[in-house]
Amino acid sequence: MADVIVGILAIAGALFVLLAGVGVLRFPDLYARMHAATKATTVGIALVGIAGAIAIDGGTAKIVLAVAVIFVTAPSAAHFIGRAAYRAEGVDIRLDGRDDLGDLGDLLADDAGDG
Amino acid sequence: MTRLVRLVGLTAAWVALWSDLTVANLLSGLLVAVLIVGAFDTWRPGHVIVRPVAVLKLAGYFVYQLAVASLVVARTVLAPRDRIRSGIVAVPLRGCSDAVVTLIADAITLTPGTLTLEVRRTPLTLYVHALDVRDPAVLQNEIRTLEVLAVKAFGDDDAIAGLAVDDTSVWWSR
Amino acid sequence: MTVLLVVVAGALCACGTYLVLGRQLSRVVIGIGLLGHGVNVLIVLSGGDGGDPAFAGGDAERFADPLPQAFVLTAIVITFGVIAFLLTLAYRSWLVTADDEVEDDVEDRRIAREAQHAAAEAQHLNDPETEP
Amino acid sequence: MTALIALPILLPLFGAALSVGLGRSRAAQRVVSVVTLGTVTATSAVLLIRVDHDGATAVQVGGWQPPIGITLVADRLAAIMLVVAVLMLLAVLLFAIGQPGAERHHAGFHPVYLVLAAGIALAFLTGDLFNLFVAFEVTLMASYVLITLGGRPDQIRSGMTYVVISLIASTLFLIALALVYAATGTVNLADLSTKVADLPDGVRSGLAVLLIVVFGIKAAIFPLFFWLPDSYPTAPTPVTAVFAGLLTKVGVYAIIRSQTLLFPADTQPGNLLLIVAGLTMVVGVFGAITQDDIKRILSFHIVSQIGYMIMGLGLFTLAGLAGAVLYIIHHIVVKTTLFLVAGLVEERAGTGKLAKLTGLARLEPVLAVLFLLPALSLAGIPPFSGFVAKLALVDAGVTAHEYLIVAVSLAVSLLTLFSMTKIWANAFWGGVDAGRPIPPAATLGGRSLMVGSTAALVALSLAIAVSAGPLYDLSERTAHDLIEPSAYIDTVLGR
Amino acid sequence: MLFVLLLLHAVCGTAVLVGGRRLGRGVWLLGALAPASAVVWLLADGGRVVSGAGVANRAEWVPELGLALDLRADPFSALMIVLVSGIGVLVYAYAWHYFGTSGRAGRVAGLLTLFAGSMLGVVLADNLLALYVFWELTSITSYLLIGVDDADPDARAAAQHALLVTALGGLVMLGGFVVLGQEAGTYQISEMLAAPPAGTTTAVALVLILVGAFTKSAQYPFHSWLPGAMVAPTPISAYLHSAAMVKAGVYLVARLAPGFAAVGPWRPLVVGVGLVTMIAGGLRALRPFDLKQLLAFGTISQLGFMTVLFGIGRPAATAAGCALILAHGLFKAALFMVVGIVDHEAHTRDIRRLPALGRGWGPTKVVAVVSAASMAAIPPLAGFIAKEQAYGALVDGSGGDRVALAGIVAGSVLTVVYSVRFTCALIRPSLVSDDAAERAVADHAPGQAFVLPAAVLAAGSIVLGVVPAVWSAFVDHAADALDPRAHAHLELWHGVTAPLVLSLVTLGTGALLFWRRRQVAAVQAHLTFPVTGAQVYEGTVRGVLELAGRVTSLVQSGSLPIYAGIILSTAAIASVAAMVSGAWWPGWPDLVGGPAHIPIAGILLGGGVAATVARRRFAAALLLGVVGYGMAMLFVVQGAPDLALTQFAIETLSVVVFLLVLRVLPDRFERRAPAVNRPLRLAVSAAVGIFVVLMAIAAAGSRTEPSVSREMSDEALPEGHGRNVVNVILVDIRGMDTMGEITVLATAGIGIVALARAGRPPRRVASPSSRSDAAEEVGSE
Amino acid sequence: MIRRSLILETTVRLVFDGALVLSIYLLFAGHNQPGGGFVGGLVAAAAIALRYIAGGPDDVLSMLRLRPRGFLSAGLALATGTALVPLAFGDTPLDHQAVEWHLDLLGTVKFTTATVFDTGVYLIVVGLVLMIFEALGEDPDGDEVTAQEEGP
Amino acid sequence: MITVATVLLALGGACFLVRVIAGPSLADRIVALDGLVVTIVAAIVLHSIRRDVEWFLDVALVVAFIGFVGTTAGARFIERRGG
Ligand code: NA
Ligand code: NA
Repeated sequence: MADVIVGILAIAGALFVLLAGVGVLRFPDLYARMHAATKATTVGIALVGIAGAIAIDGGTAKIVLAVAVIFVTAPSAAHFIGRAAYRAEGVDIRLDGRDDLGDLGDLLADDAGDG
Repeated sequence: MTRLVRLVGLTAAWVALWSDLTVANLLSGLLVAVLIVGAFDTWRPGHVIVRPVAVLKLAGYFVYQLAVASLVVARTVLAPRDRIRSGIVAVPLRGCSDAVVTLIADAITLTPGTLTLEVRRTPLTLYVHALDVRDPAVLQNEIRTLEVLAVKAFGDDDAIAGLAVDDTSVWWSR
Repeated sequence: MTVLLVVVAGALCACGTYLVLGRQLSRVVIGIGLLGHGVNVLIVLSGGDGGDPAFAGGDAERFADPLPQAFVLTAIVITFGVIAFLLTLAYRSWLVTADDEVEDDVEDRRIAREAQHAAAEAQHLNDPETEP
Repeated sequence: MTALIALPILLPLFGAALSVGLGRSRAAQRVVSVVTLGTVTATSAVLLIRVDHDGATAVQVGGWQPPIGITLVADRLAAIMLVVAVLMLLAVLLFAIGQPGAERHHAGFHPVYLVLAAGIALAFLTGDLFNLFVAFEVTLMASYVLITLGGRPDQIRSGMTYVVISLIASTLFLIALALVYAATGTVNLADLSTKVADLPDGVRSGLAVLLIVVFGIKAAIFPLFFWLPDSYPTAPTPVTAVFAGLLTKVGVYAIIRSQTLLFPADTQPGNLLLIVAGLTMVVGVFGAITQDDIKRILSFHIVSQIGYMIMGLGLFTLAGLAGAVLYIIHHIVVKTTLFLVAGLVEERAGTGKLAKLTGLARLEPVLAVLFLLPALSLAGIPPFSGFVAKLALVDAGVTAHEYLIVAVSLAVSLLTLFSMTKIWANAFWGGVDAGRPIPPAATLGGRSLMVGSTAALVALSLAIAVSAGPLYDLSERTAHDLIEPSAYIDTVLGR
Repeated sequence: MLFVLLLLHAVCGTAVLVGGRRLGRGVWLLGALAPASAVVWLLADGGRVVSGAGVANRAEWVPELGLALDLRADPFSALMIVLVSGIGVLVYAYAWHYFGTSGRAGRVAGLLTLFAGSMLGVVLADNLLALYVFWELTSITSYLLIGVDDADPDARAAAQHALLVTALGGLVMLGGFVVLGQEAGTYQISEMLAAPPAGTTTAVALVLILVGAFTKSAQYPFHSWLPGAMVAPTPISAYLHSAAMVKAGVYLVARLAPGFAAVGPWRPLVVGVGLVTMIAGGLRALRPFDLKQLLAFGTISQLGFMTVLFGIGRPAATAAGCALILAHGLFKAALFMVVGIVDHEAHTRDIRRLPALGRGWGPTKVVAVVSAASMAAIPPLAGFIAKEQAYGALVDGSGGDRVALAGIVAGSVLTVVYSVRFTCALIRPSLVSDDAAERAVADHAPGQAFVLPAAVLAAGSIVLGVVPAVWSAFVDHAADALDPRAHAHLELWHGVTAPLVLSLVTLGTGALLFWRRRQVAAVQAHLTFPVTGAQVYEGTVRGVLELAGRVTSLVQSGSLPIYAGIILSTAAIASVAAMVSGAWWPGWPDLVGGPAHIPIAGILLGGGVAATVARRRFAAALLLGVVGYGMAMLFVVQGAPDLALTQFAIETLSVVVFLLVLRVLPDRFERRAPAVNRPLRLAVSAAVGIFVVLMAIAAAGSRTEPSVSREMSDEALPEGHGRNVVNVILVDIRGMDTMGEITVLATAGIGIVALARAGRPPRRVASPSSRSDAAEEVGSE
Repeated sequence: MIRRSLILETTVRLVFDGALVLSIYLLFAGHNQPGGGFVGGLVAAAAIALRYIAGGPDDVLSMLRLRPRGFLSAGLALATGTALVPLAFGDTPLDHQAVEWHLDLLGTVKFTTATVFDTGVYLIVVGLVLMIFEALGEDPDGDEVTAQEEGP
Repeated sequence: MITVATVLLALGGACFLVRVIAGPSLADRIVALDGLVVTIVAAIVLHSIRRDVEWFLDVALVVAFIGFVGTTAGARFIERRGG
């Protein structure tokens, strides 16, 4: 029984990773790819992690830690890439709606570092 | 409080890494934690206060959002359609610590269709990329909900008090 | 050792060689990196086919050979140090010459040019024997 | 004995650790370096005496029995190389301290120099093929740092050449290691000695040639040496001197060790080595006589003379190997000395270009003597050490009826003399150029130390000539060990 | 004692060199001390030597190589010592005046003494290798002496010319010595001559040795350095290039001939070369207007004469050679001294510009006439005695000897001609010079003391000629020492014999030729050989330099990619070629190890190829990182968690370091002309790939024994106290590797800081929270 | 000039502490489990790299009590010291000793000198990476420092 | 079932790999590499499940952390130097 649960979770997780991969491959611009990559992989690793935590004796804690690390870091990383790409030249970014950040101009430069 | 949270967290991580809850591991973990906290006392993201019940609420909301996000992504990947209007929206927050802002921003990134691109400190504003910006109010509500849950879970008293202030007009007027 | 992995090792070495034969140091560094990877595949393969991680208490019969692993570890770390140094060299080269190209040796080129002309003339070797 | 073998490696490393920490105080760094290398010199000398008397000794590092653990082995060859090397390192260190240059301006000089010493010592003493690779890497990394110390554009350029070529050599070494381990399952040299013999002969020759190439790059043999004259001359003088004297000889040592121990006479490609030796001599000396810069001339001579050492190995007779060993001893000292002299010339005249030098013999008679003696020795002129070493090789060649290589070695000897007289006639002879500014006195502060250490090396090379008899006997005993490696193998494997 | 003499030369010479200017004229006293001591020793102890008992000293140097400093003084050595040390002392006396307080006096005196010591060594050595040692020392000291006026480019070139030619010969000779020594089983000359080897190898060795002798004694075709060496100050020429050094080759021929003259090529070679030299040198001596050049060619000619006498290996000829070598030393040194005096006082030695030598030149002229007459073998002078002996030795010989005799007579005729020419140049220069211009009168004459040494030599020529008994026994013993069959009985008057007739014919023909000198010159103009020795030398040097230049520019391209390509293809091709020359192919291994290998291979190949073709630096770095991740995954499936951990961490850090550097470099790889063209690059790459694959399969397929690491797995816990075998290997079993590895890292750290920050101020941290030490410089100041 | 990010810096500070715990764990666990001084040091180095990426070189150098060179010196001294000490007792170099204590409360505590050696490795890896940042971390245009000086 | 999951994961990894190689912008490559890192973590967990060993979980943990370092470094670079 446990094997089956582990298998289903693993397949589901792997499926999400595959989805993310397909998204990254198919989506037309960077931000769209990021939407796919960040969310689906995080979910995918969570599911695989649960599977692993069940299946591997004595491995639960480490898997939890690993998944936690991804949960903490993945969105920050996505934010950081997105922000950098926004400024960088040569990145295909399609903003057909509004762009409040662009309206802001260089104002941010002054206090963005004010962490 | 912040320091205690750090110590406990690091000790817990140590014990988890050894995957063996023994006195020796606890003591050595505490030692390591004390050393690290003492050696690198450069924590700047502000006070961290943990309110367990509120944390659980936040977690529940977040997991729900994540699940939705996954389905949304799955749908978009499998049946791509032209996105109507994607764009970047400024979302003002009320005052809270760096840690909580980060939490909110990260959560936004993991929820459907949104991605935090930038934070402005004064006035505290998140710039969020959304796949669909036709109705910013929906976005605002989601983020407002998230903000409230997060501040209640980890914010200090001042931040919670600040939630009462409604300064919607500041950003919505645009 | 399997054909697939040996070919992978060979291919990585070939790719690395191709880059090493270039002129730009940053490319040469990539080449050195690829060569390093190819060689590491080779070393791992030199221990035979894989197996269980070698931890005392396990079935030693099924262990992957731990010695090549130690070799590879040493090789990886050394390669890291060297690559870091090489990159610094490229960095310095950029600072002082605004290029990371490995130029030809100036003196060699000069000697080669001179060899075109009469080499002996520069040597003051005229015999002082005077003809009456 | 254990300590005697371990200290030459560990003490410099420990000194390097201290030296890194003392980065702010050059005086303290100097004390550490001199004391360390002085101690190592003493222990190495004792080691040589004892090894010569009692035979090879092995230390099993960490107490692990071979072939599991790494074995350090001091046999005659290793001990000789070690003693000569640390003597050079010590002398050049003193020179460097006297010279206003790399040593004074870089906190990294002393630790890296000590690391170089440790690497060289490890290369000589290790009895393990993979550990030899590590020793090479230690030596190389230190040499990368030393050759680029200062970061001038020409140093960067030559540094790139040196580093990249060395990396290719390291890569090939690793490939060879992988192949050796794949074929035998061991990297202990003594253990390999017995296991390599059981390999199919094709595989064995392939490995033999590959190892010759790997070490040959380092040793700078034909056609693998072209990088050397492009890279050595730009480094600071003490660095070039040590490189010239020692680094190529580490490669030669490795070739001798691997060929005698792993691929003995019946499989070693003797004729190939003799051809390589001849080409190395000739092409190297041809390069030398076309150059116009003292250090470049000397750099090409390094190459040319590696050919003599390879010749001794290629003959693969007792006399040939003995000649090679004696030649190595002589060459290390003389070559190091000549580069120090070249440094003194540059120091004095501000250039090493022959076209711009003149009349140094009158300006600096001491310098002239310091050049002339080792230069004649380099050319194999009697009664200097180079003559005895050359004679030993010629004698061995004639005995082996390899007349062609003997003829080549004698002809190259003449061209070497030609090259030395070119330096002498252009730089030391000639009218004194009154227009040249005399270097300010401040830079001559440590001059006596520089000249003194150079003179000490000249004296050492004369001492080698005087005691050539006992040294040749020692070389012959060493050669005997190499031809009959069973004692080495038994010592390592504890049989 | 012999060692003491040699040592004394070394000490005195060195002392003079070191003392230099501070000693003033004392340099000549101190310098002469050594050769004078040799003379004194010979006088005091010489009886023993001359009587044939001999004095031998031996010192081992490298016994295993047969290299011993064996010295042995026999009567022939004694004769040579007379030349080397005796004339040496006179040369010092002469040089005292010649150089005065010149700045180079110290150098010349010191080097002369060192030379005298080396030359003494040559004639005393009883070991071929020891002889070679001293032989080369004379070459080196000669080099330094010829170049003593080093500001003069001609002097430098002449010095190098002399050195290269004699060193060439010396090296060839060394080869011959070694071969001969191995044939004979000894390098000891006396022992070898007692039982000389024969055969083809010996013949080859002898030819090699003779090349050395010919170069040293300026025999054709190696003679051209000697006229060039005349740029040296005259005392040096008088000593090295007439009395002493050039006799070294003759000496060697004399020593070896008794034992080896019968061996194959010896006699034709030596006699042929000697005759050619004698006649050609004599002819050349008829032409120069420079008196020193005249004497130089005369010397060459006389050296040829001596070579013939000693080399022909007839006892009587040997004895004649002994007489001639001494007589020649006397007259030739005197003649050189005379030229030096003329040059010194009249500031020219060109016949066409010589002033008339009037008042005060009498003694000089007498010396010149006597010595030249001795040279021309006019009775009753020493030269005549020697030549009579020579004619007498060959006149009864076989066909070959007759040819030699004819040649000698012809050469002697020429000797007469140039002797007369020389004499006339000093007494009636207009006779031998075309110009009719009025000659100035020399404004000052040499002092008595300046002429004295030459006068002593001239007196010697007279005394030995008039009273042959003075040296008859001496020469007899010397000849006997060379060849027990050889005996000399020197007499002024033998009666009317064939030799006397020949002597008269010689003198008469010589006088005739001098009388018809213009016709002779006209004939000679048509006889000139198309190339001179100097041109041969120059051409050889130029050719070698040109060849060297070509080879060097071919191999030394200066281009790193080419060097790398050569090295890599050598490694690949040579190893594989060596491998396939024997048994090697073990058969194909399995195709794939497991399903997990396929995606990993995909990552490695895809990433690798993509990194290779990437046009942007950052992309290439990132793709290299991808390959690294693939490697780590390979380590995971192969069962190497430690490796995987390290690989992941290192690969990421590598990418970070790449990024730090790439931010200053351009985004894209510029397209530039490659040093190695693309097909060649691909070929080398393919060769390396194939080499790796073939050798790996062969190596792995030939494994028969299990790896040593099995024991490591068993011992890790009990002995290494750890479960993680890899870690136990790293920190314990192979801790030495790890030690080296961290040393590499530490060194890299130091180097990176030193390199990146060279020439820049130390890093400072602006943040107020920083401590002072954090701001301190790290790798460079 | 570095454009700092509040979100990134906060995450980095959170992760940084954890990464240090992880690195020390890897160092000490390495003898019996995957890990060891190298990996431990590399993880610590990566944590430092993270701080550098988020906060620039000064953030890194200002948080350290020891100069980068100090890490190298200490690491090399520890490692070579471990190799040298056995010589004093007549053992071969690098002959590691293990001691075990049986304590009531803590159970069995095992310590081997191999850990000291591994600590040396750890320190050197950290030191190397710090030196890399010191050497290459500074913006070549030099305006990073300026930006910091004007900052808080 | 684990095999099926592994195959799916491999396919996902292949997608990321293609994007890393194809780009076109550096930002795209970094995003894809980030995805590849997560894929690798998942793959290691699946491998551990299949072999039923815990030794590789440390690897997974380290990769999870270290991937973050690489991604942020890349992002910092493109911010300065363009995508
Ligand atoms: Na200095
Ligand atoms: Na010059």
